[in-house]
Amino acid sequence: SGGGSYSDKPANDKPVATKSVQIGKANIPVPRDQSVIIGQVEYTVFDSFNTMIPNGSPSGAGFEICREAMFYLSFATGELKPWLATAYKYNDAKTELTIDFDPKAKWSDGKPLTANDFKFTVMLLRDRADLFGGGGELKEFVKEIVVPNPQQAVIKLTKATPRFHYNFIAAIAGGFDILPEHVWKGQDPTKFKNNPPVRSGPYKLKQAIRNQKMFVWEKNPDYWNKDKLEVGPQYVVFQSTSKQADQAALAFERAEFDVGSIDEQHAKQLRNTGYPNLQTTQFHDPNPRVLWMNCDPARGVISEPKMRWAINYCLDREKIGKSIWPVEVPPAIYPWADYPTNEKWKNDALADKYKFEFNPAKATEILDEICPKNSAGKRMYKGKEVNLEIITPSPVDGGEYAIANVLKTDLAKVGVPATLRSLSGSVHGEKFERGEYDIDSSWAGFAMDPAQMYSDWESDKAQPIGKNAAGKNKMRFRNPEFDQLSKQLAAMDPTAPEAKPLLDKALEIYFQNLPLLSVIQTGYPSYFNTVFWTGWPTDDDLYEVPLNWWQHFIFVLGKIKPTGQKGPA
Amino acid sequence: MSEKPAGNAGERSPHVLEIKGLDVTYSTSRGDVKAVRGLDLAVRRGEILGIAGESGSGKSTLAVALLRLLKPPGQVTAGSVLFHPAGRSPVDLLKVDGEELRVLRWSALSYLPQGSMSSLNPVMRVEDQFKDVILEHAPARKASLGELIPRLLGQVGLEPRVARMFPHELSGGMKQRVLMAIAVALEPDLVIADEPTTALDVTIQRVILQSLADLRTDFGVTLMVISHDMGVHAQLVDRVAVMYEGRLVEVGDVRQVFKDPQDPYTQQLIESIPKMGRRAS
Amino acid sequence: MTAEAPPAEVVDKVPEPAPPSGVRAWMSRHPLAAYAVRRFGLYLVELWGALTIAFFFFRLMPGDPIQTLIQSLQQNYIYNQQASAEIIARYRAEFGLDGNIFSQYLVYMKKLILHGDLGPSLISYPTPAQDVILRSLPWTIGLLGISAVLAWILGVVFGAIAGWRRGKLGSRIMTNLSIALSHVPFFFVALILVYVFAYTLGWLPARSAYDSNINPGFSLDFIASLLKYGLLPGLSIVVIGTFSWILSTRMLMVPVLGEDYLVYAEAKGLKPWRILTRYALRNCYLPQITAFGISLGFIFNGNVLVEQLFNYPGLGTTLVTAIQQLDFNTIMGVTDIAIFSVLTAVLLLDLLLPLLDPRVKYWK
Amino acid sequence: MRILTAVLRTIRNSPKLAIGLAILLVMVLVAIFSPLIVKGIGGSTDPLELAAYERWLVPGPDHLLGTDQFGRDVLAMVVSALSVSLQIGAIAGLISTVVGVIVAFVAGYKGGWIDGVLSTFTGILLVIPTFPLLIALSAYAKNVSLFQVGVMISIFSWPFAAKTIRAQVLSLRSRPYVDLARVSKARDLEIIATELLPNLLPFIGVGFASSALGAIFGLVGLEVIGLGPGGVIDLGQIIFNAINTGALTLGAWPMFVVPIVLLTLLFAALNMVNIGLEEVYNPRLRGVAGE
Amino acid sequence: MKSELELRGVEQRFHARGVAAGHITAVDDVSFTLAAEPPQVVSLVGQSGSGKSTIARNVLGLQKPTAGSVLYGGKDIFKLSRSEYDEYRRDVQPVFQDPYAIFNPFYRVDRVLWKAVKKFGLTTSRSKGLQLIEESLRAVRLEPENVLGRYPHQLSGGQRQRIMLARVHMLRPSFIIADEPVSMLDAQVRKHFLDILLDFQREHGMTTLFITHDLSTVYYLGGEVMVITKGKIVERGPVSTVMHEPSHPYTKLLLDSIPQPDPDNRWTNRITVDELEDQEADAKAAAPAPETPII
Ligand SMILES: Nc1ncnc2c1ncn2[C@@H]1O[C@H](COP(=O)(O)OP(=O)(O)OP(=O)(O)O)[C@@H](O)[C@H]1O
Ligand SMILES: Nc1ncnc2c1ncn2[C@@H]1O[C@H](COP(=O)(O)OP(=O)(O)OP(=O)(O)O)[C@@H](O)[C@H]1O
Ligand SMILES: [Mg+2]
Ligand SMILES: [Mg+2]
Repeated sequence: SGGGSYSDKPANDKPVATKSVQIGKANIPVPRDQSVIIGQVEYTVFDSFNTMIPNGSPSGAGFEICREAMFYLSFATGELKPWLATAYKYNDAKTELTIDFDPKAKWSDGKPLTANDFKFTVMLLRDRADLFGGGGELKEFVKEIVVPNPQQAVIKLTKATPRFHYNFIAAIAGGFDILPEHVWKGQDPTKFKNNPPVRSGPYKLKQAIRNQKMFVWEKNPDYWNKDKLEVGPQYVVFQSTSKQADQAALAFERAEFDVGSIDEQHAKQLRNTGYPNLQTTQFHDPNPRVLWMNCDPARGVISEPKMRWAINYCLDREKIGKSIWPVEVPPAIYPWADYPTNEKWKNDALADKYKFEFNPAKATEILDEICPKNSAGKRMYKGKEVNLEIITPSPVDGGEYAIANVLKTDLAKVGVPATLRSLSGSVHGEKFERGEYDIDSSWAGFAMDPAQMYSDWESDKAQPIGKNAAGKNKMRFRNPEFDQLSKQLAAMDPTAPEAKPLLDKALEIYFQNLPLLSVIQTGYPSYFNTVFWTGWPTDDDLYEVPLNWWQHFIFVLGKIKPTGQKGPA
Repeated sequence: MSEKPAGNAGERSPHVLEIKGLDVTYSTSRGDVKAVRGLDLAVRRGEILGIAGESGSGKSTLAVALLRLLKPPGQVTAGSVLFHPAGRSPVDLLKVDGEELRVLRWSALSYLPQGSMSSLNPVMRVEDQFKDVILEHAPARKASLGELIPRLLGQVGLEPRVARMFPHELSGGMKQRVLMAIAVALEPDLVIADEPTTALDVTIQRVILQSLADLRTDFGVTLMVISHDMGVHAQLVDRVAVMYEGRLVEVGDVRQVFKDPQDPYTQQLIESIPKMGRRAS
Repeated sequence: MTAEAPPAEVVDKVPEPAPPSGVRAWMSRHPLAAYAVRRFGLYLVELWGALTIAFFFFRLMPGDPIQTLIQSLQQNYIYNQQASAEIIARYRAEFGLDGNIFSQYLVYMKKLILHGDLGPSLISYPTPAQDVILRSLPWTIGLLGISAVLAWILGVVFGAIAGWRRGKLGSRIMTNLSIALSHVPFFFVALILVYVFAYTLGWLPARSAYDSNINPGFSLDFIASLLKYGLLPGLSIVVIGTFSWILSTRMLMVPVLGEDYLVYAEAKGLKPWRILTRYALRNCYLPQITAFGISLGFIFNGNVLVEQLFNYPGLGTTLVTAIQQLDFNTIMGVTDIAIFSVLTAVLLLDLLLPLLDPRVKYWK
Repeated sequence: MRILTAVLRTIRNSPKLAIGLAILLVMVLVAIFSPLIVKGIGGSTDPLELAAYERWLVPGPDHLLGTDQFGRDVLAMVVSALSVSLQIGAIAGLISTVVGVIVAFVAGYKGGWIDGVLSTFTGILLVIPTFPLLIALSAYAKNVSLFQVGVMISIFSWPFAAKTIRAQVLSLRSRPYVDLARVSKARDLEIIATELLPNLLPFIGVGFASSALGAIFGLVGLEVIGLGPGGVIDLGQIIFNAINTGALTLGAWPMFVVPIVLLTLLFAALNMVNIGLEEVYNPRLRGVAGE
Repeated sequence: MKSELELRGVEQRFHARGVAAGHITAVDDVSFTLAAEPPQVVSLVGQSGSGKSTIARNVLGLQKPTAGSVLYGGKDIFKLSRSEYDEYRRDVQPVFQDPYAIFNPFYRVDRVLWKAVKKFGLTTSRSKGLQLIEESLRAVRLEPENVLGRYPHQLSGGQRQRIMLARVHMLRPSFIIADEPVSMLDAQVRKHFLDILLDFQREHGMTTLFITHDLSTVYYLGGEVMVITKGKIVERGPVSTVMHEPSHPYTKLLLDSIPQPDPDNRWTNRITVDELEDQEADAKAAAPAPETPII
């Protein structure tokens, strides 16, 4: 059909000539050849780096390269890198966690970073549930913290847990942010802006320019950990990209950005027209896209596991991965990302036994059994017409909306009508938390191990429809056997060999019941421009998570090298 | 038609205006309406000529055609209108155009519209409406404007303060007199007045008619007064032209027309005038 | 007529009415002042009404901004915890969302009127919404205000000409062009302009408000940079704005052309330009002034998108950001400011109009 | 029959009106038959289904306007979007015109305190900037139906109609022909319907057209920042997709140009009808009609 | 049994800001009676703004007086029962002042006539109706084919006014309230029209309240006359008495202002009307502002 796609190679199949890059003048206040420019989202806050109040430190503005984690877990390599902390250790009863800190560590203002700062931060958050990041697990588990010496903190826990250290590992974006006690002490944590921020990372804030929607970070000359990390660029500029994809893509093409600021379609076009400086690196989001299925009997047919299987058979994962998601991504079977670190949770035999396939015929078969059509051709369940309510927080035509839309179309073909609603923010949140939906097309929550995730699905956390689930068991899944397994796993190191059979059992119950349907692995490719900098992570050499809004990005900045290209006058 | 010169000595033609075979047609969706047909008329210099005729007989059409203000769908389909401005060469009013026509206007040929609310620009002071026409055609008089305007206003019986007023602050009669003053500001050869008193009260009508007569005396202008009111003609004009269905049926001295109408239509017209038994006072 | 009426009868003269007293007397002695007072009273009523409607409109909408906030933060992976009841309570109070809606209303209005305080913004917490708005207002006034005024002037002048020279080829082209283009969305023109001047020719920048190498200040460089960066967005507003003003001016102009005073002016032999400006235009541009006052409010409407497209740091961008994050205080603040400025503009125009047009009687 | 000839005559008198109506008619026909057209385009597949075809196909014999980022046929999208846009315009235009006309007539004809209250209320609604409210509304209720969007938009657009029409009613109600109708035993409603309404048709037409345009444009505006109603494709959404996906630099011009041209045509057509009506019904303009 | 129209102490005030009193009194304590038997012509003369049209509107029930009452058959016309109201409407019909605005520009002129036919049930058949209309048109010297099917703006003022006369001719009410019906007509048509009115009086027994500022018309009509100025009736009586021996100075001034259609009898003296001008200007100032509403 037709003449192919807009982004295709020229039709005559000759190898495309390499294009020369026309370098544009980036709108930045620092020398171009010493700067990495990163295209990012729209920023609104430029003067607050207090992450405990709303919108302090907008995500993606580069604060991640200013602060550091205690441990870095790289999902790209599976490596756990001690950083501010050098080691953690539980006592045998798992009621005490001891963390050692690097004696070299110091803040950007020269003061040493010690276990006291850590204690200060943990205690602040433990006691102030009205702060973001406050309360929660810290409140639940921390009894007290003892600092025997400045390089060691001993956390006394209120109850045994093998997972409390998860809180201090930077695995995905976000993570625990140790505050310098000498800066924060005596400040009102709900008002203090901490501008410019004092942290320990390799970069310091040079300038935040509101009218240019730009943050300029400058290399910290006194960085404490130069032995392990020597970052290349003198400056890193985070800037909001244009809302117009045209303009954004053009800016990338002209090397006005080194990272981001382009979408897959334009990238494809650049590739196919011989643009020499585009480096695309695939990396999957920690959350596969999923469909949450409401298991509460009050919702009718959706509470039947068979119904959920019928829906599963109507889900064309191949098509969604190939034609709906902006980049081609593999289907997801397990409700976690396909990271190497997650390999150990899989069980292919089970996956084979409960095979996910697109099979409308099978779906019809099941449907005819549980909700046969009446004389008017409508499917009836317990005397009521079947009609599914699908909601999604994604905007219309956003990825998750489109996924739901595909499902909706295919469901219609097997006689299951559905309404699809894109709801924003709190409206979605409320409906979702209160269980007022049949299917919710969004993403799975992140967990370091399946047991952590399963603990949220326990029956006692299932609220009746209409009552806020407070983030737990939003699908109202109830299974006593599963609860049993989850409770056992909670007290166990998930990597221990005795945990594996329990995990498999739980996984089988998950497969049988499908309280959520994983759809696809979420591909967010990173786009790098090699005009000014080389050495970016690639698919072949994925030495680090390539996402610039993760804290791991400092390691990328430690790897890249200038090409020597000078910016335009 | 009598050809006795009535204008000032020394003018080349005794006539200010010679209309020959004028045809004006309105084309409507229901066919053409001939509003003026084959009209021949000469206006003598210095006279007051009345145009009488029943409603719809084409009086206004004649006026706008002469003034070249005819707008589509009206159209002059035949004829010529020879105009003899004092001190200038005669022109065919139907042929001039653009700048030539513009220059001719007011300084030679001016117009006294019906004294309706709407002929004065509502957002300009009276004096400005004098000024713009005077400065347009006689910029030399700029210096004397200060006394010229009050004098003109005085001529029509208005106080100088009227100059500072806006049209909506004036009564109908005052407006009409302002229009009269503007009409003669440049001492034109010919003033065409279309129903100058129709919209006014009798009392004011009388004052306006008096002032119109004064205009001729004071400025020596030639006046063409259109009215359907035979009383107006009787009181004001020297000669009357009677129109009927677009045609001129009779032209003559006002006394002759009233006392001894020739045309049967004119006879009918005169007869139908309501007569009062006597004059009050 | 009754038979018993005498043949002629002179009716007695009526006694003079008693001189009026009190407020009414004062009003009739100072009609302009009385009008101003009345008009100002109406202004206050309208201001109050509009602000109230806007308030209830936003407050009665479904959904909970605090929940929204927390959700959006969670989506950004910043917090892996659920919002605690403490957080919710705390921000509910801070954003004036506690208590019943009428007490919320009273608190809101009190703060607004007494302190000009719109409450904290959410997009830029804890900066008060009024500061967030005031920060972006100058850009909007600078870019959109100037373009809107320019469009108005051009539109009225060309519209008048188009009406005046009805039927002439040039004016027909102009009219038809306006008919076709007056409603083309701004952003379409914006995109075309960007495509041509920024992408293809590369003459002008397509985003941001000035060169970040130059420090904002009162320097020649900075102003030059402002102009350079403002040209494309400004132009896109001017182009379309002009067309729609042309169209409406022409619509006003055409009936005026049928007025007797225009025929009279023509008979006076005035120069066409003078008739156009002093007679025709002067009688039809006044509604356009009022319309302009009202249209100011629409700067907040359509032109929002232009700022969006050009990443201009103005009110429109702020508004859209605020809306995307459901920052009520800021959205309401922008709405309030729009209401306030439009009403004030219209009030001033109304007070000025009698001076501009003698026909407008201020006591009407 | 007499009405028909009157309409025909009116159209004959104004080429603008005729052209405008013709364009509108074509569009309305396309809209009415859009399901059939869409079906015709797709054959056995639904051309509007996600991933119906490959993504981003260039225009060609199979896809006259190519396909979009989800592999939908752009021509089919445009056709059904036109129908949606027209619907929203018609709904909002109708509602706001009807409400506006009723308010205007009540206020203008009754006068007194009723007029005072209604006019003040109208004036208040008039100055509330609608765009933020609309955006806020749609941010919350993104999946409202087309009709609801129409209602939403008309909430804020009827005051415009009401205001202009009220001014006209005020000037018309004291016309002698109204008095004549009254002494001819016509009731208030009859006078409004037969004496005032026809003379207000151009104004009502203008009111309708501008509300309709306002609604269509408002929706496009919402779409352009990604806040349109769900479940339907309107022209604005196609434009939004084009902007959002950078179709211009991809070379996918139909996604961009076609809806804009259609919108422009629609606006132009409505405008021409307005101006045409104005010319035909305003006797003053008839007298000096020079075009 | 034919009824009487009676005005009893009618007063009409209009709000007017900008005048000292806050209002103007357009009609001030006016009383008179129009009897249907015997049919008569009563003229009301006065200058512009003296309140003539306002009285007409009061009588026609278009404007409720602020004080006093208009009685039809002894009953207040604003308090009539349904059937009485119908009768009143049928019996009291106007001919208005302004022939331009009396037609709805939207419709052909025929409509006014057809409406009368239909609303008052003159006939039910279309052909009869047309016949009636044509007859009435001819009676006012209009060729039906020249006016029927035309739009108002295609007719001259005189033609339009005559159509209104045809309407009254068709309806034949007991009372005609004619508000300056002839001011736009030329002498011939005017005379004819006045003759028709007199015919109506004689043949159809119609009583006319004839409002005019033109005394020659009044003279021609004969009957009774009332002179009004500033809303007050200052003089009333049989035409011949008032015309020959005017007692009020205003009446005298009016009489003196009529242009006599006799070139040999031109005015010799001059009159000045400054005081009138002032009056009129005052009235103007008090009138509502022209339609330039403040938005
Ligand atoms: N715009 C027009 N379109 C069509 N016919 C017209 C137009 N204007 C005037 N007429 C016709 O031309 C004829 C002459 O009209 P005109 O206005 O010149 O008469 P008039 O003598 O001034 O009458 P009146 O005393 O009523 O003003 C009439 O039959 C009228 O119907
Ligand atoms: N609706 C109204 N509101 C306010 N004032 C009015 C109104 N109608 C009439 N008037 C005033 O009442 C006075 C009498 O007006 P009216 O129309 O009755 O006079 P008229 O004698 O008919 O004058 P004309 O001969 O000009 O028709 C005038 O001063 C007029 O301005
Ligand atoms: Mg005439
Ligand atoms: Mg009157």
